[in-house]
Amino acid sequence: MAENREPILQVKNLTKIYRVPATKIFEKKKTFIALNDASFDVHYGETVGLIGESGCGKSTTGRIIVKLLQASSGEVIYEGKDINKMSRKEFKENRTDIQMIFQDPATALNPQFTIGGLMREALRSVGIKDKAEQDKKILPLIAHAGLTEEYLARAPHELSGGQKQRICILLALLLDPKFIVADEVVSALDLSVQAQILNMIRRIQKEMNLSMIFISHDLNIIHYVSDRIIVMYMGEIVEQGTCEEIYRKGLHPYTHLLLSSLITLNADNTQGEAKDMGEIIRSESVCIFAPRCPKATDQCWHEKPALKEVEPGHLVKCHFVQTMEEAAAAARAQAN
Amino acid sequence: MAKDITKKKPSRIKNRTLRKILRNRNFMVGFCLLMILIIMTIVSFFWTPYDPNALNLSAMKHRPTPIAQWGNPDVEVHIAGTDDVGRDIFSRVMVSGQKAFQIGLSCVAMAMVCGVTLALFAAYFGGWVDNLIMRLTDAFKSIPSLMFAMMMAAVFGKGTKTTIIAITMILIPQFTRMTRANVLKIREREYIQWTTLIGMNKFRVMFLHILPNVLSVIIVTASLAFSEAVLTEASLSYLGLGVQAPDASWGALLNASQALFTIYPYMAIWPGMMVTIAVLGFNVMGDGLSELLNAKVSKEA
Amino acid sequence: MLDVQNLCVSIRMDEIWYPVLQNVSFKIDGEETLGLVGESGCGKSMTATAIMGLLDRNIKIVDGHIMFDGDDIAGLDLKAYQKYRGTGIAMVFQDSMSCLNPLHRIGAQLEETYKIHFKNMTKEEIHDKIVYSLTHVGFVNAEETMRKYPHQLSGGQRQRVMIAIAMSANPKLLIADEPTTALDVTTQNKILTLMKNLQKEHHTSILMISHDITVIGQTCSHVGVMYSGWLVEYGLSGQVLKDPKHPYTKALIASIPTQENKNKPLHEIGGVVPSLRMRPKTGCVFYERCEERCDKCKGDIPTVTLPDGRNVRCVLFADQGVE
Amino acid sequence: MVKRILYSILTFFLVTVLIFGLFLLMPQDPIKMKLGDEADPVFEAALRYKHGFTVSPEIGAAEVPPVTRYFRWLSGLFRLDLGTSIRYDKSVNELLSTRLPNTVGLAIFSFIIDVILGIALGVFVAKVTNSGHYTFGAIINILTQIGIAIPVFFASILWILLICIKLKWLPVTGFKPLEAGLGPFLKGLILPAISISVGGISLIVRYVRNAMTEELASDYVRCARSKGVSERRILYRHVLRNSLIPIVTILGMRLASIITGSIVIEQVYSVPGIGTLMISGINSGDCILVQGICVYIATVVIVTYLVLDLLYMVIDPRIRVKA
Repeated sequence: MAENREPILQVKNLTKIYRVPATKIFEKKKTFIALNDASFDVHYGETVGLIGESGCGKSTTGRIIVKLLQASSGEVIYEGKDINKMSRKEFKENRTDIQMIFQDPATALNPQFTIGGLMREALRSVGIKDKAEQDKKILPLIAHAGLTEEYLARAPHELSGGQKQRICILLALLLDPKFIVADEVVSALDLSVQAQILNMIRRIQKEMNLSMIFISHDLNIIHYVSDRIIVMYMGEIVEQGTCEEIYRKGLHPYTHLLLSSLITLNADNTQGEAKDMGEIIRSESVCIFAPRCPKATDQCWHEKPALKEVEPGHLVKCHFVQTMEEAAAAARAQAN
Repeated sequence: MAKDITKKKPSRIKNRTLRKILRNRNFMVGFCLLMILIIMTIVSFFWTPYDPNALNLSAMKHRPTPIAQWGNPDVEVHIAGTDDVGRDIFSRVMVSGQKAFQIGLSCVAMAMVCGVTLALFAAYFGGWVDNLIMRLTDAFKSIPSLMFAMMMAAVFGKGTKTTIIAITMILIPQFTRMTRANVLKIREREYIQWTTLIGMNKFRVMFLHILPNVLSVIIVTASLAFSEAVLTEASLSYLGLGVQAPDASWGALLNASQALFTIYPYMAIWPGMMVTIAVLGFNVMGDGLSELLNAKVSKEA
Repeated sequence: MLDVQNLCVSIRMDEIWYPVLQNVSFKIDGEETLGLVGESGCGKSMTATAIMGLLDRNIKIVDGHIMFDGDDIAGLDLKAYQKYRGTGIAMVFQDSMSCLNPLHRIGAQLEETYKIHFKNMTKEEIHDKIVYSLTHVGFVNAEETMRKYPHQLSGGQRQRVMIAIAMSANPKLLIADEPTTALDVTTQNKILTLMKNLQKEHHTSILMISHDITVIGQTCSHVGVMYSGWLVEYGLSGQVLKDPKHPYTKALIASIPTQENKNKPLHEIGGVVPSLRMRPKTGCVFYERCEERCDKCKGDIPTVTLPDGRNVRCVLFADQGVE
Repeated sequence: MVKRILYSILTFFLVTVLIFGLFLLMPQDPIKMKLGDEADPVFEAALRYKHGFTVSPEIGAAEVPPVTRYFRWLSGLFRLDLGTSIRYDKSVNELLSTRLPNTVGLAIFSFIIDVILGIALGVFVAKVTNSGHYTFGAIINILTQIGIAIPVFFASILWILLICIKLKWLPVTGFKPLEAGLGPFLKGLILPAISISVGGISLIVRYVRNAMTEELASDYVRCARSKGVSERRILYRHVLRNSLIPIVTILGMRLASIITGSIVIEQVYSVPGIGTLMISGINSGDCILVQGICVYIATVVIVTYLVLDLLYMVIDPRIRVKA
């Protein structure tokens, strides 16, 4: 991986807060923090996996990056420029650089159009209005994906789920994006089709040198596609590192919990001991995972841990880990 | 047991859409009822048994001629009898169809255009435009439609024109509510979010990508609106506030029979039946359409 | 205890009957857990609803028997079925949100089962029972939970309530239709463990239905693999999942992404699942997508019992069967 | 909740603006319409002043600007003063008070018939269709469709022909005011009430049936069946309560149509109610009277919708939380 180059995308202190209507008559308006102070980088040609349970803010992150949602605060910096501060013209030029693939192919294709029609619509919106020119873009792509031209004349409802998802991927690729957000792209598909889609995504990513954020709740799939993994819990990033680091050397208790729930065919897993989900406490002075954490101590209830860099690129938000400096200091102390 | 249910003879009609339409009982019943009225109305433009407006003092209050006598050349045949000034009721009922369809069509067409445009405006701009439009439709909803039509009659005078304007105004909020609700629903779909991703022109999105998806709802609403238009027109004319004499309309005919129907029931029955058939036809066809197009339209929404 | 024999079910669409289940046979006894696995539309849920007698009106059992404790319950009407439901067979559904009555409190919904099945219980007894069973499925504060409405609970909690309801009348067979699909991974494990524990305690048989082959592998003693309405492979889960015989099972297991095959392309199964209308009427339903197909696949496909006791429906094993 | 009430108030204001604004567009002069062209100018000027059109009772006095008139009218509304009718030269309140009992009596009477017969029949129909009698359902379907389609005035004509002319059970013009005693009053309202109720009953039967059939197909009913709950219990304990929301909605909507229905029906049976008053107001161009009646009725409707929304909260715990 190109380590010395600037990251293609930098996410800095991203926060998203929703207002929740009050439940009682004279109650103060409540807020719901979907995403709290998330920061990470994505490098060129890299796949970053976002993993977490439902409601952890992984989809919100994806949607903010493609600008389907507006962040409450924080920056998304694409190729050195904040996408929220770009001029209208600049934004228009870069709009198609970041594309998204949605979860459910059944609702991601407009039923009123044929596949070809949708592709032409996409090209039209970036200014390619000539039919022959459109064909020049569409036909090679279709052939490349191993589909025939006759697909272009079909309506979405005539296709199976897997075929639809392939079309969705092609639609995203049609505009030559550099960055793709894939939001649970296989979770609505059957197992036998899932493999087709995963292979396809990996292939095109390699061939076109795309950068990607891959969002999923499935540990196996995330492991399979990602170079780096970000573990999220209740809107916060709790651990981030390479695949190897997370799966073999994961440090955060939540990562442990997730990994212990991983079921594989061959290994009979042992139960992770986690307390029942207590009330979620969002406070500047409490660790977000404390209510469920088996290791929670007084410190966790009174001080919010910061993201600590354990190894270069491996960050953990927990009181029980040491940063590199601390570890080095400790080592030195021991040596002395 | 296995044999008899799985071996049902498949239908001869190959086209699946057509077969689906023909199999839909609601749609077909409604369609047939309306066809009767439509044919009757079209014929009335060229031919009616008698001149619907000609007074015939020698044939006042004739009861309907029995069917057995219909072929008899010596008898002046009045299928539905004559009214108190000798006009042939059946001819008048036929001609009334013109009024009903004229009012229905123009009202529904105008209301559809205005209502859908308003809804798109509301959904497109959002914010206070949306709020204002929706509050206004709410306000309209709290004035019963017939009462509103009566108010219009009080202000602008009675007659066909006022009736058309009044009914149109009644129908507009219905189209607006129905369309807006569905546009908002469709807008959340991922294929519309996709258009944002590729930076598509917003007007194009609205008209080419969203509107076709709410069309089925609009069609069903139109069918139900038609029935309401016919009903309101009839009620208004019945109260003497709608179509005015000498024009014939089913409601007006009923109004004219008001004093006499206890003695000459046929004067009321024919026009009343026609209104019922028209309303029934549009309602039932609307139900059928909503089944066929898979569009749920509730009257209260 | 449950013995499904040659179950055939058809569905009516546009006045034509299409077979959805064909010759499905399996048995569950004692404390066994049978897992039915397959892709959407393969008929696994249909099997469950058929056993439960909850088929919609446009779906009919056309052939076969469902023997439960010696009685054939296939095609009984609603009234006659009531004898078996709750006490004999109970069911846990996938979507716990829509399966609990949104307007009734949790307590009332649990109470209902006791009222129906234990007519001579007093109010206090029922109350104690409910508290016991809620505590048993992991609620710390059962009294408070009873007063809540379904929408006030989380997905995992609702699923536990569903399990408590299903287990309240001590059924002999528990059917679980995708019980963990809607849940998070960390909750999923808890529910599966809970079911295992309850099974041991109450000596219940479980029929588990899932699209997730790993869940089945984790929880079930027997596995049935379904494809397009047929049971293509059926046997002990250790055997079937570790050493699959049918080409479909093989391909399915090979296509799971695991940590071992990270950098290799996954095994793909080409083509698509045939829709109900498109299913081949004769021969093997998997023919179009099969990598080991041959001409014989278009003829009659035998279901053979292999020496290790599993059943496979494939011509490749036609001559390896034992009686 | 608070928001909902504020919305209602806002709607009320919009309605008043709408109604008042509409009458500003009136081309004719209501005073001229009453007095004719050759009226005494002094008297005419006095009348104009009395009804608030001009600033002083002199001839040729300046007109009060519409906005001021609107606010005067509005403040009058809050003092429950609807102004003075031009035609009758009485306060609108007084006119209404003599007519109101008739219309309200009629409305309540037919509403009660609607609710009782509609819901009872609807539940019955749902129950019978649920047990598989489809022909019965189809017949009800046809009957109710016809019932909805028949205009109230035509329905009343048919009732008169049947009950008064054919069977001679009741006199044609049988209306008696309330002063004649409750018995004769109600007897006189029987025919008008059942005429209005034909459509209402049909509508409610359809809604109740549809709502209940929809609920019967829902997952929690399936789940209840799997618990072993009897069909009877499912119908009354689960389905009926859960389908109350659409039923309550339709009942509220009925109130609005009963009001319009009674406007028409009073004409048929010559009942001296609000409807007849309004028509005479329209015919004489009495804008103050018509405005008053319209605001009055609109307020009733707005309050009804508000009450409906509050009722939802009582029925559905989910809304209780949200609102």
